[in-house]
Amino acid sequence: QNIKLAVTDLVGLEELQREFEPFKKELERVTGLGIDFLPVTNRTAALEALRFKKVDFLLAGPAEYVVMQKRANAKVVVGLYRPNYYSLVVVKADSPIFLIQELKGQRIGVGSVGSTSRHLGPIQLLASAGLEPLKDTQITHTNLRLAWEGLKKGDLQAVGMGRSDLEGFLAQEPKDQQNAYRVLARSGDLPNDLLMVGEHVPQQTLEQMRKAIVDHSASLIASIAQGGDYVKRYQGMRFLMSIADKDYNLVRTMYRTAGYPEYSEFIGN
Amino acid sequence: MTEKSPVNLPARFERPSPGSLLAFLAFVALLAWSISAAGISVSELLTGLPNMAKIASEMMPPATDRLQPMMYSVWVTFQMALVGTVIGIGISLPLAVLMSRNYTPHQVVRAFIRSLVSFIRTIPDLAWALFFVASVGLGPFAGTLTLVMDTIGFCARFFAESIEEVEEGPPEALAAIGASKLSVILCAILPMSMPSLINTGLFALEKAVRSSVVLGLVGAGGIGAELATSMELFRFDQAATIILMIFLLVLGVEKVSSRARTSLLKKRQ
Amino acid sequence: MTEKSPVNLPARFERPSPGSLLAFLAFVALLAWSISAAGISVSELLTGLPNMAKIASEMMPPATDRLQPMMYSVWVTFQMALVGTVIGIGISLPLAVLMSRNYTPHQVVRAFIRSLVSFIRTIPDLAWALFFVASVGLGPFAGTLTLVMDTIGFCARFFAESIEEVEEGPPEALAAIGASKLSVILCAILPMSMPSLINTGLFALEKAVRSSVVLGLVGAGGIGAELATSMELFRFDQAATIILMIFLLVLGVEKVSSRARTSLLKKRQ
Amino acid sequence: MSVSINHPGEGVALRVHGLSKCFAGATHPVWSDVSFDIPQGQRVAIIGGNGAGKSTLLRCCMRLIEPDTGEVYFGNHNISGLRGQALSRVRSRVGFIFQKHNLVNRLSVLTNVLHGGMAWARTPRMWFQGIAACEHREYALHCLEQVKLAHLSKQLAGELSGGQSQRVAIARALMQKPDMIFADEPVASLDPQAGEDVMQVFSNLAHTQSLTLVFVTHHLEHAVRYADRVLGLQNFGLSLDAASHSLSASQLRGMYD
Amino acid sequence: MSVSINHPGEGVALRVHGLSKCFAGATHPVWSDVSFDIPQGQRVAIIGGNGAGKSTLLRCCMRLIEPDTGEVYFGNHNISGLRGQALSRVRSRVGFIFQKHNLVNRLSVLTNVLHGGMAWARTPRMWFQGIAACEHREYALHCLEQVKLAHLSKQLAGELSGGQSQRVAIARALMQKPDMIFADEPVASLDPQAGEDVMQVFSNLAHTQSLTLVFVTHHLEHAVRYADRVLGLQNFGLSLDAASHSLSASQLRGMYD
Ligand SMILES: Nc1ncnc2c1ncn2[C@@H]1O[C@H](COP(=O)(O)OP(=O)(O)OP(=O)(O)O)[C@@H](O)[C@H]1O
Ligand SMILES: Nc1ncnc2c1ncn2[C@@H]1O[C@H](COP(=O)(O)OP(=O)(O)OP(=O)(O)O)[C@@H](O)[C@H]1O
Ligand SMILES: [Mg+2]
Ligand SMILES: [Mg+2]
Repeated sequence: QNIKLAVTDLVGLEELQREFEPFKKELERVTGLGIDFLPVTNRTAALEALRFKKVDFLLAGPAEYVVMQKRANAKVVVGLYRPNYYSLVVVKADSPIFLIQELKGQRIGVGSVGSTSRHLGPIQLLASAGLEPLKDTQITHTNLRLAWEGLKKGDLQAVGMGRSDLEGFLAQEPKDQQNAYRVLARSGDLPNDLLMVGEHVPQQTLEQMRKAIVDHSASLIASIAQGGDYVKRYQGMRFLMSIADKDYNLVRTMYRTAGYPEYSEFIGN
Repeated sequence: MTEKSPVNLPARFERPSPGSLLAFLAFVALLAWSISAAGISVSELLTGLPNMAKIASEMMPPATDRLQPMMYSVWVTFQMALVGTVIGIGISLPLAVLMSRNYTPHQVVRAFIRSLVSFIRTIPDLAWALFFVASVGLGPFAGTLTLVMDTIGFCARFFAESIEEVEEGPPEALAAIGASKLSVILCAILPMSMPSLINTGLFALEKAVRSSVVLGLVGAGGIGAELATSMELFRFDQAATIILMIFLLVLGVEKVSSRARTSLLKKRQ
Repeated sequence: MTEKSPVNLPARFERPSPGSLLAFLAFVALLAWSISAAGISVSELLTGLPNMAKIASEMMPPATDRLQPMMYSVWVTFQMALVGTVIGIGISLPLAVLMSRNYTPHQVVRAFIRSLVSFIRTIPDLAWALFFVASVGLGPFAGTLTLVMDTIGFCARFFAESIEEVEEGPPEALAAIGASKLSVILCAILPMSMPSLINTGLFALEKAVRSSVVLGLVGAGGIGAELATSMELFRFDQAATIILMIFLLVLGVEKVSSRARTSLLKKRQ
Repeated sequence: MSVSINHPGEGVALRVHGLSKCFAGATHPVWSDVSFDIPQGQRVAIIGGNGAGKSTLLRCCMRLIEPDTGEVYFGNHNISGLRGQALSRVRSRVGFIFQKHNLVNRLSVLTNVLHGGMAWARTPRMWFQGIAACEHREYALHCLEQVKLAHLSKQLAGELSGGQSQRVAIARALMQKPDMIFADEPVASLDPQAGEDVMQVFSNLAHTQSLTLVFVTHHLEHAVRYADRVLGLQNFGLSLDAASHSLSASQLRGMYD
Repeated sequence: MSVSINHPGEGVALRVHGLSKCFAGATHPVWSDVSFDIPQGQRVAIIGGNGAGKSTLLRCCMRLIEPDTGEVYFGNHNISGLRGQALSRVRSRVGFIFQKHNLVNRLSVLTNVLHGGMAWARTPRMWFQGIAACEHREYALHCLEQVKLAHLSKQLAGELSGGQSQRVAIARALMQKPDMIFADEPVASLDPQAGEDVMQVFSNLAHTQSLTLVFVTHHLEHAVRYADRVLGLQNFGLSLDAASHSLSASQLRGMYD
């Protein structure tokens, strides 16, 4: 009997969506379980699958975890920490805006709704600077690449994104343009990605999985990084054992700030 | 004419050429292989029906809390879809003539335009959106242009098909009169293929409304973005409302246009 | 027959009824309003062309680093698309007959099936994916089912249109013979609308290949997920490769099928 | 009017009573209040100017077009009240040869003829000659032979000449083994010899199998020679109903002035 | 063969030389090596059995179907070598009445007739009667009057009876003000009176305007009465070419045995 492991919406881990074979092999080897590895490009589908017990494990981001807690009782197996996982608000270098408060009344591009580093993080940055993002600014949800073009053309005054996104954009700009953008604000590191397990999975399987990951974390991470060019992205990654639900209260706060209070109830309150 | 020799019954089937027999067998084998690869299981589908019902029940009753903004979005979407479709149809008609088997000025032109239209279709919406955002910036114009491309990819091909399927007698008669190609197209091909052209055009309009997600991507608002957000946040009741609204819009357009069509087609020139 | 009275020229145009005149004016007004709302500006488009070229240059040369896995994905996608389309067409044909103006058993049946098919079309892919994920889990089967629904929404409608457009003489002749409706459909309608049916079916196959993003939604892999990921990683050179591959596949299918079609249509029964 | 009054007696193959038809949007009716009885085995020619409504009359009798008023009886069956299977059964007894032939162009000649067999064998094997029973295929070929077209049985119907496709339409009607034939200008596109042959075939069937024949024609000689009775349509109604032996072709020419 | 040899002399309206045609997949040619000259103003009847290739011959002359070999001259123009505008110009001088009429069903009768005017006025105003010049509309109506159909000018062509649509096709050809008319069984669906009228109109044009008339017919009386010369197609070739005064209808019947 194979276990089903789905992966979704890991910003910065997109490679894993298509080059998962080494990781899957490694995970099978260390856990001794057969694994059906299912990369899913949409988190809604992945979460519904977990809720309807069609998937056993789900590797997802913090925003997914919060939603999943609300919709079904998923447990955490391990967390996945990546250094330099934070949100930015970027403006053009020649922009007159130097304080985040100056974004009041401006048009700001962010990623699709519910993305931790591209939507929730940047919104929270605005909020912590004292703005009311939904009232004081015009938030435009879009594909970030489009937002980037919009920033260049001046349609948008600022764009919220993750750290790795900015690196990706800059790498594609011509040399003389790479210093044409300025980080207006950056957040602290965001909560961790994590591996969730559906409530229907026997405790024993869960333990088996958790133990295997703990014991072989180095080789598993190495296997993710086997994508050649992308090795660098995954440097410094590690698995974390002690994940508490309250670590994600930050994300719940972000949901509230972003205007989705339904996902902001703190567990245990 | 009047061969009196006893005539035999024709063969029941013409013996297929070895080539076509081989091609046929290859197709059947491919299909069988594909079906087995698709993991089709009717029993699984049947046992899963209750889950489907559960999701459907989550859509009931459709949410009414955001009715007004949604209605506005639908309206905006319809307007942009209308413009995109009208422009797209205008461009498609000459392309269709150029790429139709019987009215192309030259086979090379035909092959080129056909491939071009196929190519336009193959390029995904997001890529078109990117092109247009880079050139005209975020906003309704970029969205409309994307819809125009969508419409061309679809309409040019189906218009060409309609043109090819017109019964050849009447156009032949006009050619025998010495009418120019343009006259033949306008006086015979166009009236004769009119019902089919109108149907295709209406479908294109419907398609544009449905694919309005791209309008959201380029920051032009529209109902597609609303729908995507509802789904992302598991507000299936809101999603249901939006789907119903689009459905009603589509039905309404069909009603109005089927009336317009009957009165238009009856018109005696 | 032989009225010798001097006959006058008919009016150039029939006076339109006040209702239809009003409807026409309303349409023109709506269109004008929509066009102004769409913010169309040709000059902007022209000045933006260099930017477009720049984006296009980002796609050149297409990346070859992932050629092999991409080719595999294309193949898998094609297989699933084929299965989905074949099943979808099989279901569409009877639906099309039931919803066609002239062969429906009853106007109520027609209205119902028509609405049903419109509704199937209106429900977005993601919603179908959710339904099927909930019932059959993540994987190719859910993806295939989604493609089946897509195909039904498209084919049933266009098949019905083809059926309605068949010249009425030959079916009338079979009806006069006393043939059953089924016989009329199979012996007259089907052969006469065959070219159009084949064209629609091929387009549905192409559409399924192109819309293979949904396969990614449900974790069935395929080229759509590759494309989405490439875009997500802002690797437009990879995206270009994928688009080209899909394009070649589509061209190939068209070539093969246009051959098959000519030989099929010539066949003498 | 009660059915018992209109109900035709023994031996009446077709009764038309008070039939009227006006196309939507037309100022005049095509014709109105047309009534006649045709005994079994009679050969009737319908004549009239272009647009007098001959084709419309035949169609209305079969309810391929709905007449506005009036009733049509085939034997004892009032066709106006019938639907579905029952309507099909009545229609299947009547071979209808259309003015525009109405063949299925993309199928072979033999298949087109075979379709006539659906009148008496409701089997899917009548759909295509490739799957039909041997005796049915042979009978279809026999019908083709009667119109001298057996050598073209493999050709596509869409690739025939005008006269050839009319002959196929005739063969299809023969294939029905009908009790009655409605023929709308059946020899208009035929060469003179073929025209005579076809009219002869019809007449023979009328004599030997007491087939009832109703044919529209513009050949007045044919009307006089091959019909027992001539009906004339003119001025929006039935203006002539006479035995053909009382008429001559030149007399009939008066109809058209 | 060099062009100078085939080039027709003064007064030859149509020269057909060595024409052959075999349809793809057919075992026999339709006909081969057909040659004849038609002087201007001559009225020529083409007769032959169904499938003898009469319609195909007319089509090949106009290059609506490409013949396999041979040449066709209209006056001095070798139509085989022409393309585009030049081909159109030659075709525009010939009115072609098709066996299947080939009207545009969804347009009105008057518009269909008006289309014939594209032969001499290449203006977009010929496309629809609603936008045509007044004198052109009046001329179209005049052509309709010649076939006694002026009262139906508003009707849709698709709603005509068989004979009516044939008349519209004839009116369309008249609208062309042609030098030559190719008529493929122009009176097959017409009632006797209308048939005579139409043949009379053609004959008058031949006399008064020295119109060259080539018509296919199965009415042997017409062939004898309205033609100066009769061509017969049989056995895959031209088997008869004689002046009509030397022939009688009953003699011609021999062609079909
Ligand atoms: N669908 C239609 N809509 C309106 N009018 C029609 C329609 N069909 C036929 N008509 C008209 O009805 C009249 C009778 O047509 P019908 O075809 O019955 O004539 P017909 O006697 O068969 O003539 P013909 O000898 O030319 O075949 C004609 O004037 C024709 O224009
Ligand atoms: N498209 C085609 N493909 C193959 N054969 C054809 C095609 N068109 C016509 N034919 C054949 O060519 C022959 C001549 O046809 P054509 O239409 O010229 O005859 P016709 O002399 O006009 O006969 P009719 O008097 O019946 O009109 C016929 O045997 C016909 O079957
Ligand atoms: Mg008629
Ligand atoms: Mg012919």
